[in-house]
Amino acid sequence: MSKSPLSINLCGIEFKNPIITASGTFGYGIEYSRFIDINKLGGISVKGISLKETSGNKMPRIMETNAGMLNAIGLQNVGVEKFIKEKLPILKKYDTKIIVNFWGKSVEEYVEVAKILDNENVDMLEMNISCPNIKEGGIAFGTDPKMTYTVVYETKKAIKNKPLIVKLSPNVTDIKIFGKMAQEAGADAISAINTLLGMAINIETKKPYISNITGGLSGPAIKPVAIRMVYELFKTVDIPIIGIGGIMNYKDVIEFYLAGAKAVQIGTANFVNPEISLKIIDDLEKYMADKNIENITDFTGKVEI
Amino acid sequence: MSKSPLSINLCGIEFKNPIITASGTFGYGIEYSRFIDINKLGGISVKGISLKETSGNKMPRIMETNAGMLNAIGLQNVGVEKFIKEKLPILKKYDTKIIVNFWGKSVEEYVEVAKILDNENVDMLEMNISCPNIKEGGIAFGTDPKMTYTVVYETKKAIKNKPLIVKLSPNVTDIKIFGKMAQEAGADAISAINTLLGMAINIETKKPYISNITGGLSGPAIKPVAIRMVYELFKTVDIPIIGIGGIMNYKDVIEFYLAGAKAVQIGTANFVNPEISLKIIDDLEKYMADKNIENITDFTGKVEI
Amino acid sequence: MKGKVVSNTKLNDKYYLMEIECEEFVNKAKPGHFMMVKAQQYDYLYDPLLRRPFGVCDIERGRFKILYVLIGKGTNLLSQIKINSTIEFSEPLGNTFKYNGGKKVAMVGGGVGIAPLLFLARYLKNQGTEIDLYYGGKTEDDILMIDEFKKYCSHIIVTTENGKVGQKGIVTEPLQKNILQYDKIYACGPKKMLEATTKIAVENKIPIEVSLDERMACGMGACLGCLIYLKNDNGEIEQKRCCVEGPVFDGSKIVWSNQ
Amino acid sequence: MKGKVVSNTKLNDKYYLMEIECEEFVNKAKPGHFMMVKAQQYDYLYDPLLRRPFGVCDIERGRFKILYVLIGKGTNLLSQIKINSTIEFSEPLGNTFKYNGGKKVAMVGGGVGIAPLLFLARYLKNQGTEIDLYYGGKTEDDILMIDEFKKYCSHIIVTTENGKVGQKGIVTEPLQKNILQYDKIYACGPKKMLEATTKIAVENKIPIEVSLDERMACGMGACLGCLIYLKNDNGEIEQKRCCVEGPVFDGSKIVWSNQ
Ligand SMILES: Cc1cc2nc3c(=O)[nH]c(=O)nc-3n(C[C@H](O)[C@H](O)[C@H](O)COP(=O)(O)OP(=O)(O)OC[C@H]3O[C@@H](n4cnc5c(N)ncnc54)[C@H](O)[C@@H]3O)c2cc1C
Ligand SMILES: Cc1cc2nc3c(=O)[nH]c(=O)nc-3n(C[C@H](O)[C@H](O)[C@H](O)COP(=O)(O)OP(=O)(O)OC[C@H]3O[C@@H](n4cnc5c(N)ncnc54)[C@H](O)[C@@H]3O)c2cc1C
Ligand SMILES: Cc1cc2nc3c(=O)[nH]c(=O)nc-3n(C[C@H](O)[C@H](O)[C@H](O)COP(=O)(O)O)c2cc1C
Ligand SMILES: Cc1cc2nc3c(=O)[nH]c(=O)nc-3n(C[C@H](O)[C@H](O)[C@H](O)COP(=O)(O)O)c2cc1C
Ligand code: FES
Ligand code: FES
Repeated sequence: MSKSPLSINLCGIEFKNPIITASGTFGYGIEYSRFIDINKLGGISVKGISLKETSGNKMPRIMETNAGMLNAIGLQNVGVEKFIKEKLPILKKYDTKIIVNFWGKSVEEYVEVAKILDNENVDMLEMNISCPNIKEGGIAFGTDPKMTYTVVYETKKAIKNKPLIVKLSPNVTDIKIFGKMAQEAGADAISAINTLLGMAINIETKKPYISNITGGLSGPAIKPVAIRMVYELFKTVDIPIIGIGGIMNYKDVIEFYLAGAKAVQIGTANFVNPEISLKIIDDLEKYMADKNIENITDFTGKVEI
Repeated sequence: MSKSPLSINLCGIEFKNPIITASGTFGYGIEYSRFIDINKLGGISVKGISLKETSGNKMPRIMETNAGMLNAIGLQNVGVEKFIKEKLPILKKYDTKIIVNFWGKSVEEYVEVAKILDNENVDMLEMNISCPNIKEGGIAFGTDPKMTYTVVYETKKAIKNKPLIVKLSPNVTDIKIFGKMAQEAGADAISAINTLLGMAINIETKKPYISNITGGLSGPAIKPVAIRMVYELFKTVDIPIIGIGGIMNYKDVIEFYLAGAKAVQIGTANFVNPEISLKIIDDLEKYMADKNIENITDFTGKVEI
Repeated sequence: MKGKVVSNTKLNDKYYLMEIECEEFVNKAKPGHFMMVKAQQYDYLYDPLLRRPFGVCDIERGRFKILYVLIGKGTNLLSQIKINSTIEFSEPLGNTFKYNGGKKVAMVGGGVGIAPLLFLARYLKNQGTEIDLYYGGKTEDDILMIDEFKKYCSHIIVTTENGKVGQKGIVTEPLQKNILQYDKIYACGPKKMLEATTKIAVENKIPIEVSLDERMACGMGACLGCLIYLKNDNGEIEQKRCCVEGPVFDGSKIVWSNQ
Repeated sequence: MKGKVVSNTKLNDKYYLMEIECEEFVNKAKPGHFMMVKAQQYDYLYDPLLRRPFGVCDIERGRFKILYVLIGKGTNLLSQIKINSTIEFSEPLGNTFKYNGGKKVAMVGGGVGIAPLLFLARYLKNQGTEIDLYYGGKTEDDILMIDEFKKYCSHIIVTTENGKVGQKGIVTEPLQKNILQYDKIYACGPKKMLEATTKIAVENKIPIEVSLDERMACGMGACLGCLIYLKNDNGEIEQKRCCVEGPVFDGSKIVWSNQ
């Protein structure tokens, strides 16, 4: 058994382990390099990139809630050009897979960003159709099945080289429909979930804690919703699912696998402890060895009903 | 100023305070009478009643999650007849408002239960179109705008005496649509939110912690989602909104008021501390006095954007 | 209710014994009762959220004891509580073991299920009942408080699966042999053990009461989260709340397949 | 990083001073640095979830100090931490105050904003700089560690809004009078005070550095939750991360209306 129990193949890309840092919680990867050994990570999904540099929402943008947090960063990013010129070269020095999370305000913008990235030295593209924190685009694409189909279809058609992950919004009545749409439109994988739309009000100032009024809820609080959605998606689609939402430790990872995940992303947990993703990898290795499991994907979808 | 700052009028019914225990978390009121003084409560929303006695889902039915819990009780109840004969007479001895939460598997069942209760000595009816834990009815009515309209319309038409509260599901893409439908169909008030659909898996047994597979997520974890939805509803409807979701203390109550609530319900918190609703009432009284507020409804919808 | 933690002793890697001072609680507690304990010590923190149910292990001089085994968040947090802290808990909840005047009874305990039997033993001994204790564990770590039980029990038969203390095997084996000596059986422990014990009792027409565990949210009958299925005299299955109609049930009525 | 809590002293109803032993941290810390502290002591509990930012108040003999004021969950939980506990925190983060060789400087602190100035004072004094401290508070409770500052400062001018200690009023009033004596101003405190102090400094063409607070999730530049708006030399507004490019900024560049 020379292959590591944690190594996975996601849409043809070999990951040394299934632990990917979630978009928006790990910057461009570079920010954490002073604190942890990036080379140990399975992959990094970078902060959502758009065609043009975007300054995001007004401050304040974050607030802690019970076992979770709200954010309304508003997809601030350096734009695809600067990303390729300034961030990617540094990122590529690390031995980890690079997933570029991206978004647009129109189908055309999604297509254009994807086309540019398709020819760059990155491993996968992750289409964010689910950000609750921008007015145009974002979540609108992710909460209307037809728009989901169109934007995924057009983007997939436009790219040749990279597998396309579609990141779904949990703020929908029936996530299964969106999973199906994404698959039919050509998505190579699904990642789920993005944040739940939430709000918190400061009773002293009477103002929302987040200037954008509402923000995206993440962290352990939302894990049950995420597990349910990954489970529903696994029963619906054939393409691989990347589980996201409130993962804090290796047990949570296994829970996502049982629900149907083939890989996972760690988000808010990185803020709580920058070393958490590495710890999860170590703990999973031990768990696989203890339980004598050949590969972690043996758990995928193996919840017993 | 002889009127208490906490007294409210909800659809013509005078509540001595706006603290109502939420359906399913306070039994038929009687269960807690050994432990706390029921007479101090503004109101009690009883466990969801249906036409016939219902035995609910298989065990296990509950599990704790991070700052929340999942439940899939499956609306177990004694049926409307037994409720009226056995439970209501005891309940009516207390000086508190009785809200009867009810549900059906078809429009006809909703109508029939409502008609029966309309002639009983209860104060308000609360229609649960949002329970995620039963196969037929329940959430199906609450996640399809047309069905929401129909079931509310038919029920409202059939009753003459009691105000009708419609309890909305948070498991929808756009809660505003459902608020509008309920209002147009004749609802006198809205209560929001019911539980979020969630799931948790035991990684040792590989089985879901809840035999029903999925369950409803409640508790502090969901408060930001609830606040957001109450805020959205307040901007959309003119009828009063009863805020529910993760309230643990008087500050949470004020937060719901600022978002748009005219009354609130306390759910999971009753499990954490059976005296919590009384403590919240005391604390609110102090807060009103300290801040010299004439009536708590002065806060309704007063979030400053 | 509130009480002062007088001791919180690590017995071994799995078990702790906590002693809490609270006159009011002690005055109300009867063998079989449990209480809901707030593991989270700060009212402003919500993880863990719910209270945790524990049986009354014993009472003595204004204090009650909880014997607990480390499982997850709640019990781990309890194990961190410092002596002299104040802790919150409900009053004694649920029903109690019944004493029907039998002359000689067997108590069957498995693992942490031994907890409520100590209080029961003290009580039965006071009534002049003779008690034999059958006490099973996986390993020697599961065998606790033998000295306490010695005060009340005529015979103590210990079994462990690894055979390190007592007889090697499971506790129903010696019970089976002696069963006809007893007027009544009281049991608490893992479900499999309780089912097997009940089978022996029923086969020999000996009354049996068992104390059951279920996940609980409220502990006071409101949430309907803790059901136990009983077969009534007409053969119909009835739902009972473990927290109100239990935790002690007539073993012969329990529908084991549903538990 | 981890360290041992050597003391955690209640100074008054609002303020606590915690001393933590950690050679590694102390060796890296410079005046202006902050660190993210894990208030929740159990890895398996998620409320409070995020770490909390605090300035390095002082370092001495392998220990560093945090002066903190009780606000909410995190700080209340910190205040409960027992001596000799191990506590987790990040390494020293952010940028530092700059020392430009001035002969005489003013430090302006408000409330808990005094915290990072103590470390700075120690450092500047070592460089041979003369320091005047302007220290404002709402009440006498906000005036702390005067004895410590006395070691490094030539003059200490205290103001409180209620006038119970020092002069009655706000700290910018005495500063305004003496402003021309100083080569540089360092300030930390409530935003209104910082804005007013900056105005005085800029009007008198005196360089000013201020340390700012923003809510932080990561503290290491990844979440973009902690932005500060600066006006650059071309008059364009730039976004800077308080946790990486800050917390110390050239006061004259801060766009106060956006903070
Ligand atoms: C009537 C009654 C009496 C009990 N008496 C004792 C006793 O004397 N000593 C003792 O050690 N244990 C006893 N238990 C079991 C004890 O309640 C659980 O071990 C404890 O709740 C585990 O909590 P945790 O947070 O450590 O575990 P977690 O697994 O983190 O708990 C998660 C959730 O599951 C519930 N849960 C987990 N295990 C059990 C269980 N076995 N029974 C019921 N709920 C569970 C918890 O209450 C909580 O809601 C009793 C249970 C009941 C119902
Ligand atoms: C660089 C920096 C240095 C600081 N140095 C100190 C110091 O030396 N002493 C001190 O007492 N305080 C300091 N603060 C403020 C301190 O971080 C907050 O008081 C603390 O986070 C409050 O946490 P809480 O859980 O008690 O409050 P809660 O209100 O419960 O916190 C809720 C959330 O809001 C955030 N928050 C609340 N108040 C503030 C604030 N003023 N600034 C930033 N985030 C806040 C919390 O971090 C948390 O995420 C500093 C802040 C920053 C950014
Ligand atoms: C501060 C912050 C910024 C985020 N930015 C993005 C983003 O740019 N693109 C995206 O697809 N998701 C973004 N997310 C969502 C996360 O990638 C993840 O889906 C979500 O936080 C749930 O996972 P968690 O609970 O582990 O954090 C962001 C989340 C946070 C907390
Ligand atoms: C155990 C349990 C049972 C419930 N049963 C019902 C019910 O019968 N009818 C209903 O409308 N809501 C029911 N609910 C939902 C609550 O009334 C409430 O809407 C929800 O729990 C959110 O509030 P909370 O976070 O304060 O608990 C139930 C909730 C719980 C936890
Ligand atoms: S625990 Fe709630 S009814 Fe038994
Ligand atoms: S706190 Fe995350 S970028 Fe500054």
